[in-house]
Order: sequence, then C-alpha cells, then structure tokens
Amino acid sequence: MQKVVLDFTVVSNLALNESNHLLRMRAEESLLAVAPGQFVNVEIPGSSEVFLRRPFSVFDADPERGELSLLVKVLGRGSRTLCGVQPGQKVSVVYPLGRGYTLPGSEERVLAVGGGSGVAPLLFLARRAGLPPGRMQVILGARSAGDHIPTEAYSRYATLSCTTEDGSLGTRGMVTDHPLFDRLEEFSRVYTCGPLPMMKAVAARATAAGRFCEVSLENLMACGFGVCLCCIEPTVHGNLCVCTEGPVFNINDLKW
Amino acid sequence: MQKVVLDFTVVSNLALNESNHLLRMRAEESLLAVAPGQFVNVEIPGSSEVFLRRPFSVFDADPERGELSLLVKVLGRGSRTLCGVQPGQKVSVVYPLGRGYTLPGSEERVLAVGGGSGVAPLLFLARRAGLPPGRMQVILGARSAGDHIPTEAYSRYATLSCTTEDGSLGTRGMVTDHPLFDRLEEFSRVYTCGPLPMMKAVAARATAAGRFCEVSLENLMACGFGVCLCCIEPTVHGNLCVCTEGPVFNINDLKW
Amino acid sequence: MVNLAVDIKGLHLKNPVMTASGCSGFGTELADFYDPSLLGALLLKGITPRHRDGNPYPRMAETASGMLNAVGLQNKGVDYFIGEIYPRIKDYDTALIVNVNGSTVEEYVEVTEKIAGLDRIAAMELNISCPNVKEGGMAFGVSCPGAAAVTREVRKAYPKTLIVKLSPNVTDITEIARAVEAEGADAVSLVNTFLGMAIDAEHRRPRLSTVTGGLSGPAIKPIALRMVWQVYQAVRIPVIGLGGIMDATDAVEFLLAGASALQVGTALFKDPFAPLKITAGIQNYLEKHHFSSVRELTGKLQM
Amino acid sequence: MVNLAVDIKGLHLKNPVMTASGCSGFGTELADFYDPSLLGALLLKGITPRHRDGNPYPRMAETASGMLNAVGLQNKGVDYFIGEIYPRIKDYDTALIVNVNGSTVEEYVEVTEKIAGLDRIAAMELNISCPNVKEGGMAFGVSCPGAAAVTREVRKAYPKTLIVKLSPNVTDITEIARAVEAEGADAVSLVNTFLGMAIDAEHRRPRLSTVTGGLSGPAIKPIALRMVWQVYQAVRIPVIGLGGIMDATDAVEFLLAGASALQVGTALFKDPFAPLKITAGIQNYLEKHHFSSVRELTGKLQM
Ligand SMILES: Cc1cc2nc3c(=O)[nH]c(=O)nc-3n(C[C@H](O)[C@H](O)[C@H](O)COP(=O)(O)OP(=O)(O)OC[C@H]3O[C@@H](n4cnc5c(N)ncnc54)[C@H](O)[C@@H]3O)c2cc1C
Ligand SMILES: Cc1cc2nc3c(=O)[nH]c(=O)nc-3n(C[C@H](O)[C@H](O)[C@H](O)COP(=O)(O)OP(=O)(O)OC[C@H]3O[C@@H](n4cnc5c(N)ncnc54)[C@H](O)[C@@H]3O)c2cc1C
Ligand SMILES: Cc1cc2nc3c(=O)[nH]c(=O)nc-3n(C[C@H](O)[C@H](O)[C@H](O)COP(=O)(O)O)c2cc1C
Ligand SMILES: Cc1cc2nc3c(=O)[nH]c(=O)nc-3n(C[C@H](O)[C@H](O)[C@H](O)COP(=O)(O)O)c2cc1C
Ligand code: FES
Ligand code: FES
Repeated sequence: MQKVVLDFTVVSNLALNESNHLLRMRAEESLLAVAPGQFVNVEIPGSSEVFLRRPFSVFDADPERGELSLLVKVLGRGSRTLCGVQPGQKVSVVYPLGRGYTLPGSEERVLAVGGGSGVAPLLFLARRAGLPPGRMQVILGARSAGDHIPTEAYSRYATLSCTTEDGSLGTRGMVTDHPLFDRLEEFSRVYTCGPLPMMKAVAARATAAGRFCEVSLENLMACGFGVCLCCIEPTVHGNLCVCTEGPVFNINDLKW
Repeated sequence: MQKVVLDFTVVSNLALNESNHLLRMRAEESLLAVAPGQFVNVEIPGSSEVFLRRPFSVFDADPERGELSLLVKVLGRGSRTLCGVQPGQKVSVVYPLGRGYTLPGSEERVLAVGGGSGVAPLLFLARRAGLPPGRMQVILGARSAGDHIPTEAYSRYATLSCTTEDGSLGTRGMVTDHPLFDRLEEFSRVYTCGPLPMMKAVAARATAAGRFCEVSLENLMACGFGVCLCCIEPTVHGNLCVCTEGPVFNINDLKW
Repeated sequence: MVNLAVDIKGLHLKNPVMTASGCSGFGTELADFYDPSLLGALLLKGITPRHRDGNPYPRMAETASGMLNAVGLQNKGVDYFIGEIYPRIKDYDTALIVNVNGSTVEEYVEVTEKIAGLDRIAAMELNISCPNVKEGGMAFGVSCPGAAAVTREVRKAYPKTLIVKLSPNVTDITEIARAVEAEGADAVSLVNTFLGMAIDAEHRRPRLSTVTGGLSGPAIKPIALRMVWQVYQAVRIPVIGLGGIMDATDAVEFLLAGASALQVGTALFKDPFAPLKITAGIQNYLEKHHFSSVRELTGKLQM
Repeated sequence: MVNLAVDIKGLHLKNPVMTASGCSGFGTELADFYDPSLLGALLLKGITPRHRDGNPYPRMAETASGMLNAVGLQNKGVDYFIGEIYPRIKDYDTALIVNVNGSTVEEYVEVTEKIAGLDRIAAMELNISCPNVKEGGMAFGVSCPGAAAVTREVRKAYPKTLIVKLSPNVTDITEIARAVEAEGADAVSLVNTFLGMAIDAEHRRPRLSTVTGGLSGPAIKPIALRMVWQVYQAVRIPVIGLGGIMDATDAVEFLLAGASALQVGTALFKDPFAPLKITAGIQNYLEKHHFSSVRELTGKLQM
C-alpha cells in the first residue's frame, strides 16, 4: 500500500468539549484513499517535549478535496500541543496507515460501540458504510453528558444512542448496559473502538452472542508503518504489529 | 544584585530588516532596575530544538511600566524561533544579568561604536547617558544599507553615523574607517559592542590613542548568572565569568 | 558532480547513508514510500537462528529527544528469512546487509553459515550489542574476550564483508574495537543503543515490560559521536557511525569524526524519507565546501 | 502534612532536593534569586587543593535536550574556599556539602583534611567522575581498584558523611558502587556527566576547546535512572540520584528507582527556582498518592 508524508494546513480547530478537539486540515493535493479504521501519524508542531509522531484515527477524509479531519482528545503533552494548533499552521502527516474495519454488506445490520476518542473511526465507518440509519446502530459511552461530542450530523448515517456513567445523558451505566446489548442477535456485526476495558466488555458480549466483532487497538507506536516492532499485540498468529496488521482486529484473532 | 525569573507578554514583534527584529514585551509588574550593557536570558518559547535560554542585551527598558525591548538578530535556531513570537505569547526572562557600561560623566565626550546586534546596548546607553547629542557620537557599521536598522529615534540622544562595507550608506568601509577615528583624542571614552573582529579593531585604535574603552562580550553561556563557569574570558585577573563580571569589560582587563 | 560512493572492504555503497538495523524492517515497508534502491545500503532487521517472539508489550517509551525500545529481536528465524523474505527483497538495487544475532557463539555461526550462501547479501553486521535479550547480545559486546570470540568464529564462516556492531555500554569502546579488528572484522559500526529505563511515576511502574531497554535518537548523539571519534583513532578498519543522526548536519559531524559511512535508525520513525534527505544534504555540503568526494570528509575534523 | 525530611547516614536534609555540584556555584549566586536555606542541601562547586584555571573557552555546547561542558574544575583552591567563601555561606540554614577533587589520592586527602575541620560542612562528596580533567577525576571512577583506593584513604581522613559520586562511563556501575561501599562510603551519588562530543560541521571544528566534554540534562535521564535502579539493588547504602532531573515527575521517578535524595544540576541553568519547584511538586505527589513521608517512595517501583 502506497504511503506518503504530506504537509497539511490546519483549516479549523474546534473545541467540541473540555477535552476533545476537531481538527480539520487540507493538503495542496488530492489524497490517497483512506478507509474507516485507518490512521495517520502526526508530527506535533513545534513542541519541545514531544519526540515521536502521534497516531490518530481518521475521523473524516475527502480525498478529492485534500481534506482530512481528526478528533483529538487531550491526554498528554502531544495531544495538548496538537489541540492548540491555529488555522494556517502546517502539520506533517504520514498516511494512510494500518488496516481499517471490514465494511459490512449492504443488507447487514450493524452495531458500533465507541467511547472516548474511539468515536472517531466509528463515525467515519458509519458514514462510509452507506447503510440506512436504521441498519447501523451506534452507541457512544462517556462518563457524563459534558464528555459527549456533538454527533447530530451523523444521524443521517446511523441511529445514535448514548450512555453516561452518571446518567446525565442517555442510558445510565456502561455502554454494555445499553438495552441493545440484550438484542445482539439482531446484528450481524459488532464494531468497537475506545478504552481497552470497554472494548473487552463489548468483545466478551459479542463473543458470547457469537457475533462477528472487530476492535481497534491503540497500542503505543514508534513508527506507525511496520519497521520498529514496538506496537505488537499477541494474537493466535503470534505477535503482530498493530500498525500494519491492525489497528483493527477480529476478536477471534486476539488472545483476550 | 537581586535577580528574578519573570514572564513577559509579547506586545509587538517588528521586523526591522531582513534579519533583525525588535521585540517589545511587558510584565504584569514593575521591573527591577536595568542598566545599559546588562542583559536578560530568554527561554525560547515552544521550540523543539533549543534546550538552553538565550542571552540578549537590553535594548530598552521602562521599569515602571514593566516594559522591556530586545533587538534580536536571526543567527540560528533559537533566535529564529524567538523572532517568530506573536503578540500575546508569553516569554520567560531571567534578569537583570551582568554588569553594564560605566556611564560617562555629564561633561564627557563619548564615542560608541556598534555593529550587528551590538547596536542594542549602545543605543540604550545613548538614551540613558543623558548627554546632549553633540557629546555622544555613535557609529554603526553594517555590510550594506539594508542591514542597518532605523535609528532616527535616537538622534535625540546622540549624533549617529553609519558605515557600510559596500558604501551603500554613510562612509564606505569598516567602522574604523570612519573619519571620527582620526579624532579619537576628542573623546574621553569609547564604548563598543558587536562582532569580535570589529570590537578588537576598535579597541586597538582606542588603546593606541590612550582612550578609556569598554567592550561588551558575547561569550557562549549556559546559566547567565554565574554558576556554570562556561562563559569565561581570560583576563589579567584570571578567567572571569562574562555573565557576572561582564559582559562589559574595560579593555585593559582583557588579554586581547 | 560530487562522488558519494564509499567502499568498505569490498562492500560498495552508492552513497554513505544506510538504514540502521531494526529500524527499517526488511525494506518492504520503506518500499511503500519510495524505492529502497535509493539507499546507500539496507540494514535488515536482526535475525536469529530460530523464531523469536521478542519481549512482551509495552516495548517502547518516549524520552527527551529519544526513545527506549525493548523489542528483543522479534523475528521468524534465519530459515524463514531465506525462504520467504530474501526472494522478495533480493532485487533491490542496493547493498543488502544482514544483522546477525545469537545467544551463543555457535548460534552466531549457524546464522552466518546460512547467510553466507546468499548471493545478493553484500555484507553481514554482527550484532554483539543488543541490550534487549537475556542471553548473548550485549553480553558479548561488553568484554574484549567475548567480542573477540564471536568475531573469530564468525570470520571463519564468512568470506564477504564483516561488520561488527559495538555496544556503547562499556568503559572503553576502543578496546573492544581493537579486539574485533584483531580477529578480522572488516569494519565496525557504532553505536547500538544505551541501556536505559523509564518509569511511569503516576502508576509507579516501569514503562517497558522488560524494565530496561535501549536508548536511541538525538539524545545519544554526543556520546555516539565521541565514541566514533575515539574508535576512528584506535583502529585502521573503517568505522560506520550512527546514533541519533536526524539530518545532514548530524551526518557530516559523524563523517568528520571519522565515520566512512552512516546509519540512520530512529529518524526513520519520524520521517521514512530521512536517509534520502540526508544523502541530498551531504551532497549539498560537499558542493558548498568544494569537496569532490564524500570520502574526503572522513576524519577531517580540524583539531 | 507530609514529611519531606531525609537522613543519609548522619546527614540531615530538610527535603530531598539538593543542587548538583558545579551547577549552583557556592550558593551566593542563587541567593540573588531566593534564600538558599530553602534547599535540601547545597552542593558546592568542585574544589581542588590549589587554584585551577579550568579549560580554555569554549567550554559549552548545547545538544538535543542537553548540553556538554568542559569547565575542568575551575576553582581558587581549598584554602581560598576556607578563607574567603566559607565565611560568606556558613550561615545558610541548609546542609552544605563540599565536592572534593584531586589528581592523586594524596590530593584528595589533602583537601579532605582541610574540609574536615569546617564545622558547618555537613558532608563531603568525593568526585571520582569528572570527565573534564586530564589527571585524576574520572580515571579513578572507572575502575574498581581506583575508586576503592581513593575512598579508602579519604574515609580515614573524614569522620562525617562521605558521599562518593560515580561516573556513568563504565560497563558496570554496580561494581564500582560495591567497591566504594566496601571501603566505607556512606552513600553514593550518581550520575556525573557522560563523556560526549560536539562538532561544528560548518567550520569542521570541535565545539569544545577540549574536544570532548560532559553531557548532562534530560538527554541522559533514561540512562541515569537505569543506573540508580541497578545500584539501589546492588548496595545497602543510600543512593542519591541525579542526571537530567527537570521537574517533580523526574524526581519521583528517581525516588521510585531507589534514590533516597536527589540532585538538580543543568535544570538550574534554565530555571534557578527548579529545586524549589521540584520540592513542592514532590510534596503534591505525596499528598495526592497518600504517602506520609518521602522516604516511603524510595525504591517503591512496582515490578
Ligand atoms: C491507531 C491509533 C489510533 C488512535 N486514534 C486516536 C484518535 O482518533 N483520537 C485520539 O484522541 N487519540 C487516538 N489515539 C491515541 C493517541 O495516539 C494518544 O492519545 C496520543 O498519542 C497521546 O499522546 P500525548 O503526547 O498526548 O500523551 P503522552 O504524553 O505520550 O502520554 C500520556 C500518558 O498516556 C499514556 N499513553 C499515551 N498513548 C497511549 C496509548 N496509545 N496506549 C496506552 N497508553 C498511552 C502514556 O504512556 C502516558 O502515561 C490513537 C492511537 C492509536 C495507536
Ligand atoms: C551578553 C550577551 C548579549 C547578547 N545580546 C544580543 C542582542 O542584543 N541581540 C542579539 O541578536 N544577539 C545577542 N547576543 C547573541 C545571542 O545570544 C545569540 O545570537 C543567540 O544566542 C544565538 O542563538 P541561536 O539559537 O539563534 O543560535 P545557535 O543555533 O545556538 O547558534 C548558531 C551558531 O552560532 C554560534 N553562536 C551562537 N551564539 C554564539 C555566541 N554568543 N558566540 C559565538 N558563537 C555563537 C553557535 O555556536 C552556532 O554555530 C548576545 C549574547 C550575549 C552573550
Ligand atoms: C526499535 C529498534 C529496534 C532495533 N533493533 C535492532 C536490531 O535488531 N539489531 C541491531 O543491531 N540494532 C537494533 N537497533 C539499534 C539501531 O540499529 C541503532 O543502533 C540505534 O537505534 C542507534 O541509532 P539511532 O539513534 O539512529 O536510532 C534497534 C533500535 C530500535 C530503536
Ligand atoms: C557546567 C557543569 C559543571 C559541573 N561541575 C561539576 C563539579 O565541579 N563537580 C561534580 O561532581 N560534578 C560537576 N558537574 C556534574 C553535575 O553535578 C551533574 O552530575 C551532572 O550535570 C548531571 O546532572 P544534571 O543532568 O542534573 O545536570 C557539572 C555539570 C555541569 C553541567
Ligand atoms: S509502530 Fe513501529 S511497527 Fe508498529
Ligand atoms: S554563563 Fe554560567 S557562569 Fe556565565
């Protein structure tokens, strides 16, 4: 798969809530194809403390117009600096990286479950899957209403529901407390991305229900394109690189 | 001498010519006293490649209003980044550092000779010396007219003349080719700051004419306040720290 | 046109910039970005006699101007390399160099003998300096007898260019360099990573599964440069310099300190094009400073 | 209120954060910023028997996340210290520690005997690890017999707390630590600087007058941390950790790795207030994580 290092110009940087920013950027040229679940490796501009690039899932891409969007959650130094970029600033991006989600067939019913910044690839998936909203259900979990990001724009692509730990929005509890989890047999596929404990809980339920389930891992990475072997995940096929063999894995391949 | 580490806010950043910027900054509080020839040690904001602070002479200071100005010439990575700061950005400054020029008595006639960023402390000296312009002569040297910075504002404090190597402004040649150097006996003091070869040439002429002469050194510094002993200059009193015993030295003390 | 070619005891390089082992996979990953034939040489990922899983996750920690890794020589073994990988890379039009590892002298020799049979492998780099494996690895590289013993046996089994990769985790690296030179090494490459450690203060845990790992990147450059300079003065065989080379200026510094060729490791993670940019930058430097060949720069530090 | 006090074999520290020798002058320079009595201890600039000019300019080169220095123990000698400096600093209400240097064992003992007579000096740090002097210095610190010999003789001449400062430029730092422990050192401090080098590519000249110098700052932190952790497991005497500590998180990492106290060197150049900020940050950490004393953190790394 051809990959490139490309300079993007930040078009806008929108704070979605206390800790999540939507970064839109544009390149001078059209982009290579990018699929939901694939990621990019971003150089943190002008930061004194961040040495390596930082991987982020593609939240949206319009290859023809050269546009790329990322949903960045402030976690540490790199993401904090990145969330401070100003429109006009240049950002160097290595892409497209990794293998994305297996897209569902047009007749399938699909459940996507996300938490935290794991929302990004799932909403991109919803958009690209091209299913009628009724056949793509998305559950997004967060601690509290204020941690949720606005997702109205995606109601065209999926039926969205929320859970919050404090009950301030949607169903109270964890994502797996959502009533849809009692009807897993209605779905042919389950996709998930988010914090590890959440993904493990979702995967356990999907496995129990015998459902196809893909998860997206966020292992620590140095290179992002398969040369350093730092990002490995133990699988039934041995240690595999998350950056090239993943980040999306079928749970049957994982040793969870 | 009391010293502090203080955050300033950049008020303006003016490109004076291709390689020199005038940075004006303001602190929330009034400043400690700063004298001509003293310097500050500036943290380069948000730079990935610059580890230590960078020393710059005070170009102007209004302690009561909390204002400090620096004249920064782009030389390497640190100065380049500093010259890119935007109004509103914070800059951490350690000050006041070093010993400045010995101020002239009010009846003296003074010659100040500067080149490159060495202009900064001399114009501050002109301002603070409080002599009628006729008694303070300033010669500024540069390669070409375009390398000179605008100094009109200082004609209130001194009589200004220029030299350029290509003759495009003022006297053609080096600063020491200026006719005033044939009349050194008219001056009781000679001050100089700028590139080493220039200062050495000026000092040689002043010594030959038996004139009091102070030079300002720009030795490489790590700490700027006397603890690292990196900035030493061999003097008749042994190795002295330029950051605490200088940067201004009487040439009689140097081993030039 | 300046001459960028370098010869290292029979190993011909079209330019002095190689990748570093373990940082460029088997070349196929870089091929997604550009044609690996543009490289001075391709240093392949460390190979052992048999499959190794490597160390558990996490294997990586970022540090100030550098990173720690604890990969631990994950690879599928020399036979898999010969059967599956070699055929896919053998036509790259650049020097291919295998990085050879083992837990015992016998294991090193075992890999060597198999590699010696591969036409298109131009040279071998003997890794006696991996800090991330329990047995072998750095244990050989930190003592003169150890380093000498591996080199001696491998030398017997390998007729082509033999490079020995030195560990910086020693009191006097020149002793080790002389010891391997005496046993017939054609060149030395230095440095491998420094043994380091990172801690997650919040959780009071080591950041690496193995607690310690190998430090690479610009942080180590000043020490690596010093070692290259020392070894250059201590031996007659060519020195290949590496450790924190990020740009052409870094590269020129290593050449001036005495390196005949260079390797680029961690820089690849930030920018896969780094070796090509560095080669172009060296060429600019040579032109600007009126050198006709990169060979003239080696050891040209004015003292 | 958490307890920040630390005792190192008779040396009482009100908090675990000392300055590092050669980075805080004689305390008078820091006094321009704040009262040095706030420090856990003040490590004084290295002292030799007689006046030393140090090395020629340039003595400093910035590197990635660090710097090289080649000061070379410039100081006016022990008698000048006793006559002129000691009287000006003896009333700082913090532990004063003299950093002792020499070219021969006799010279170390000569300085020691004179320092032993000073009431207000709480402890001595034996510097057998300075990479910037031709004789003595690091030469003692990189071999067990050398390190043992100096420690043995100095120990005889010094009744108060004796800290030996170790060089990181060795294959196995635990051996040296054990050697000085066996000779009666009360504590070890580590690390001193790494021998490094910087080159001005444009002018093809070394950046330091001495060609090589000592590397300090965050660049070396991962290696220093690893060495503290290794030495902590190898000896019973307290370990004082340093090398690239810039903030409280770094400091906590060294404590977790096994340090009983810390030194802050290069960070002072960027921010003279660094030791005070670090002390405050350690206090916050202890409160947040429900520790009642900083002593509980030492070696508390969960494996
Ligand atoms: C394939 C992939 C896709 C990703 N997609 C997104 C996305 O769309 N949006 C988004 O906000 N984030 C995403 N991430 C996570 C993102 O890369 C990290 O949040 C970011 O690198 C953190 O950098 P930092 O400098 O802010 O934090 P650091 O300062 O580097 O780290 C802060 C703390 O978090 C820990 N940490 C950081 N990253 C990870 C990790 N990946 N796994 C475990 N611990 C970690 C560190 O060890 C440290 O303790 C993705 C990661 C991967 C691998
Ligand atoms: C007391 C003092 C007052 C100063 N006042 C001013 C001022 O008012 N305005 C101004 O523009 N500059 C002034 N300088 C110089 C200024 O500090 C340097 O230009 C600046 O530090 C360069 O940093 P950099 O990161 O841009 O360059 P770097 O990237 O650090 O250096 C670029 C190249 O220049 C060399 N270099 C850098 N600084 C020096 C130096 N001081 N001596 C010799 N070689 C050096 C480096 O070795 C390197 O080769 C002063 C310096 C001192 C010590
Ligand atoms: C992730 C990683 C894996 C490495 N694997 C190997 C290896 O298999 N064999 C080897 O000789 N060196 C290996 N090294 C060391 C590098 O080849 C190189 O010596 C070191 O990283 C210093 O160079 P650099 O600073 O340019 O990266 C590895 C380094 C890294 C960062
Ligand atoms: C400019 C400078 C001078 C130093 N002088 C001494 C010294 O006189 N004696 C000594 O034991 N260590 C000396 N050191 C080493 C420091 O005390 C410390 O061991 C080293 O810098 C690592 O710590 P850091 O990274 O916090 O600076 C010096 C370091 C620097 C940077
Ligand atoms: S991050 Fe380097 S191999 Fe995956
Ligand atoms: S710069 Fe540190 S003593 Fe002068």
